[in-house]
Amino acid sequence: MDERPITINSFEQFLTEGKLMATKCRHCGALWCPPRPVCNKCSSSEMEWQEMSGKGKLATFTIIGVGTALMLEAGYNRENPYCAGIVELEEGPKISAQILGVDTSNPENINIGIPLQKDFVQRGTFSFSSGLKKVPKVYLAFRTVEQK
Amino acid sequence: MDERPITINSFEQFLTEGKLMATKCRHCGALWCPPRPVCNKCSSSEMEWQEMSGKGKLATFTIIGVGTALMLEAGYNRENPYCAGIVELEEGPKISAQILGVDTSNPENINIGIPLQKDFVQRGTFSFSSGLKKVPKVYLAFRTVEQK
Amino acid sequence: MPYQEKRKLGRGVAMVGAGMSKFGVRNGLSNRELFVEAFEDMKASVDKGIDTKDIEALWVGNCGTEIWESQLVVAVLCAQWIGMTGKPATKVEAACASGSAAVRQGIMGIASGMYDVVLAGGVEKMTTLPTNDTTTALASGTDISYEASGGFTFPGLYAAMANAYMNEYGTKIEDFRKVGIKNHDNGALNPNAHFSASITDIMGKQIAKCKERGQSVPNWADELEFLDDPVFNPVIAWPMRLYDCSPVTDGAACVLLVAEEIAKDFTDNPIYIIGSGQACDEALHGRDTLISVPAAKIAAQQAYEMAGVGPQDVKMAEVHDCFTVAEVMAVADLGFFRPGEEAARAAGEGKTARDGIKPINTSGGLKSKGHPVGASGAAQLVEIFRQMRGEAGGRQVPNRDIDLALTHNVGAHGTTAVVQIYERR
Amino acid sequence: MPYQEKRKLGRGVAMVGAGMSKFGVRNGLSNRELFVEAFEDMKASVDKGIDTKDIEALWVGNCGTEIWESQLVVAVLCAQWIGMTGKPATKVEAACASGSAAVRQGIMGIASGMYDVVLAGGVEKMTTLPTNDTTTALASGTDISYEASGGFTFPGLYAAMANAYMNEYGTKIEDFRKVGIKNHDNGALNPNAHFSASITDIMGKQIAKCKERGQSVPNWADELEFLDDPVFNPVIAWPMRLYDCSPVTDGAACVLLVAEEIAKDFTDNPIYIIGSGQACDEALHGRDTLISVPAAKIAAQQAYEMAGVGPQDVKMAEVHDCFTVAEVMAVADLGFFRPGEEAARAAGEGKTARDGIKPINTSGGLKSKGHPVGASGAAQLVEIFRQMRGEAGGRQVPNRDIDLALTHNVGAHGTTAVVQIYERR
Ligand SMILES: [Zn+2]
Ligand SMILES: [Zn+2]
Repeated sequence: MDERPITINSFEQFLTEGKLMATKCRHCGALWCPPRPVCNKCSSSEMEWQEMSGKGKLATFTIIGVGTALMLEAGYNRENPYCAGIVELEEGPKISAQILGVDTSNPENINIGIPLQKDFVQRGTFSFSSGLKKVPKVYLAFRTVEQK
Repeated sequence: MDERPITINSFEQFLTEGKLMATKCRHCGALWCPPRPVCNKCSSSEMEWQEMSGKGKLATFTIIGVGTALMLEAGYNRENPYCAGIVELEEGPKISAQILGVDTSNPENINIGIPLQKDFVQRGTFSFSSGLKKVPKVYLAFRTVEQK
Repeated sequence: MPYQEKRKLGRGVAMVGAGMSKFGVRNGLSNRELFVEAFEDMKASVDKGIDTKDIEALWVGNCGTEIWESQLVVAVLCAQWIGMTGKPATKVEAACASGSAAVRQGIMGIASGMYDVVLAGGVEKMTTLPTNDTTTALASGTDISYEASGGFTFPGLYAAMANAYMNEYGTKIEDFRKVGIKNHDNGALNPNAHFSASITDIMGKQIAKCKERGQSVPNWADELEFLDDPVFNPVIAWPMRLYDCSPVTDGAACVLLVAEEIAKDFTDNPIYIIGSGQACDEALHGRDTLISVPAAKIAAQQAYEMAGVGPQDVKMAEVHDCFTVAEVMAVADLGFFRPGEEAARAAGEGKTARDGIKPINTSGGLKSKGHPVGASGAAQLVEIFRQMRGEAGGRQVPNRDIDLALTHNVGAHGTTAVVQIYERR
Repeated sequence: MPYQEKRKLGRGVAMVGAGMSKFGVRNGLSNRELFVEAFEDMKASVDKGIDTKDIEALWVGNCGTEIWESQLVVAVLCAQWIGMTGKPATKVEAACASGSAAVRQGIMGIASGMYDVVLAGGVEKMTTLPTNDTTTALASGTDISYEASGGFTFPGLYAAMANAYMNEYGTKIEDFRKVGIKNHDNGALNPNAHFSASITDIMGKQIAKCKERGQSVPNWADELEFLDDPVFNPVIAWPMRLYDCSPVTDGAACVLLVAEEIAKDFTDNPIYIIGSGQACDEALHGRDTLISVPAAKIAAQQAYEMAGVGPQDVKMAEVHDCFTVAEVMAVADLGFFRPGEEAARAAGEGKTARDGIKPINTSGGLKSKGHPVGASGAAQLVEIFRQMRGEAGGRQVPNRDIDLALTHNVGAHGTTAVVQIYERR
């Protein structure tokens, strides 16, 4: 069991290691992903890290042409829009992320409910703590999977 | 009498024309410099522009080595500090401005009460209204005058 | 929950004045100057007059002067500029619900016994930044670590809700667009609105522009066809297009609140605030539903309970239509219409028109009146004040005594909601 | 002024819990995470326990997450993170007085009858930016159009007041420096302080560093000689040097407020809030005086009147020493000492030491405990709570029953002030 502090910073550090982590309440068992330090169900702050499988399905989505600064820098624009979505993980929690592998020029053909698998996108750099050296910043994403 | 709207924008526009303007309450006669649209003495919003002579004296000051972004861009730093002061105008109101002509390396020799005269400093550009072309931005300053 | 029974005010609160600046792109005016404009308009609305020196405290709702003007302490600057130096002046931020949250602080200030006469309002200067920076500024209303990081913009989150709504209920994008058409029809009658223009007016202007430029003149059959034209109504965040979104607006609004027992000193026709609720919520992904705003339901329930009334008693309402889908969710969350087809079609069927069974956003709403984010909630009260007193001019709700009304103000994408209820006696 | 007679609460308010995060440079922690730390500390302080679900509303004082984290809605994020989703969560901004302004909203929330149990506090994450950007961020607390435009930084404005003070009264810079020495002595005993170190401790560390680096070892006769050394204590804004300024700090603090009649459900030893005042003021150049903070005088008068006590009744106080000169002005504005030499020398003469006649800033003050701007006001209440209950450990005021205490929190350079008075019965 990983003893990293239960912070957003740790969650981002896990992403750079290819791990999608939730926090699990030791008191009532509730799962929180994205992770948080206090259980919103039972108010306990006894939490531990738990890795998610990374499998889920699309709960809702949008196609964005006028994006955030981060996405503009990544080359997205009106002519090259991206998909942002909410993914329901197979373990239950929902999480926001960029959705890869969909045809953003035909949003009508993207279906809520399609299966997705975690993926990661590297953009820019950051350091986990001031003084530490900068590392590539990794963002969570999800990618469509071939349906059998 | 100038009919420009009583705004900070108009005040800045006057500065580019070399004028230090106050607003005068038509109801109670109170003078406001820097200008404001509502009289804080009598609550009237009947105000008119009135030009100040630009003569005054130093009410207090400081010498700043760690300056605002604007002053850093202008070349000021710990080795080349600047003087910011509050000037009491001969018409009564007090106003904040950079103080020129003082020896910033010997603050002990700068005396509260010394006579000052308005001056202007040009830094960067701005436009008075979106769509209008950019003009040099002029900041109010005061300069020491030779004491007879 | 033994400590959550009581939601009654120790003292009644009345609104005796209300005013707003012209909403729009207000070049050359800063936050405090916009607030002065609203304040002067408010003063003129107090039937028996108000001396500024009698106002004891000020709360100003505001989202982001820090971002748009690099300026903190906006409440203090507003206080200085309207002549309230020496009095307490506090900024209140609850994203796009900041304006109503400020009003709520004013209500508590009076109900607590600490003050008798207070001013509460909101202000936002938004047009200082280019579009891209404004998008990023508004995205700071989401959870930047957990929502914006995935690429979600603020319109994007509402678009995701719209998409989920249509997927769940099988409603059409046209249903949302009819909300916009209705609100522009109302805004055309509001001289303070950002767009004092109906969609038909806007179509006319676009045709004139095409003629002027010698371009081919579009031949739209009706408003819906115009709104379906990707050139004139481009996608912002699919399925939402430009005219599904409220504009980026500069503006201010404020109301004068006094203790119930002195209300008649200011006017013979005060409006009493009899219910007030507020709630916060999780990021969108953290909620059980994506097709409703749970915080608004909680806030509404609190307000209804405090007021002792229900949705059926409300004669008109100003609701938070930052995006067209938001009004569709609002009229269901407030209990006016059933979620799904009934709520989605209320605008198209005329039920929420000025002469409908439940007039919604007679001011033009955020969509047409404009959405200076920190001011919008306060501006809702301005419309309520005028409609309840029969002073709404050309957009006055016809043939109805508006003795009970409601405002519904949402912060960000539903992470806050404030609902308040007003009575004329 | 017929409507300004009453400043009495409709209902008594008690503080039954108080907590703070460790103050300092808190790498890797965001605002909401710092707030969780303060919240857990607060929970542990409630003698008979508190169930988070029983807390009805939250107010969070904060200056600039918008600037430091590009994040609005900090109050909502704090609510989510401590488990208060569904409750009203509102950010309150009054510059560096945001923390106490938030507490005031909580007081009104209870006194109004709307709530029985509320949480109020403050949080600031400041160490995300380099020094130059932090200077500019803090300058946004001034009037950017009319003060910062002339080159004034935030320390610069206090330096100008210090200069005017010395010019008026003939006092010396050493008088100010002794305030810093006293507050560091107190902070050395506070494990949550940013600098848990006296000036003597800091001198020792500097000497050790010089030895380590093989540099010549300074030979200061005493603390004043160290503070006069331009290498180790450089000028920030003349006449103020580094150790005249409070540090840039990350931190959070909060208090649990309840209606007086239920206070004993939470503890047998509640602290009652019996006076509260707040006022705003003009930019520095717009005031009649440059050597006092008029808003603090107004706020103090309101608080004293509401509490029915005077300066002589106050057994200890936490005052706003963002800069050493600020404490000198504060002890005069509050009526503890006469303005001029008496106020300036109070620290040097031991009058404001822990065992002096009027202990001031036993926590270490903003100077040594640290100054996370939006949290500082709330952290003052944490110290008051502990001292009044005899729980301040090594820094407990000796041999005195602290049954009446005061907090004094200034926003920006005196454009806001909040003064509050506390009683143990
Ligand atoms: Zn749990
Ligand atoms: Zn006047």
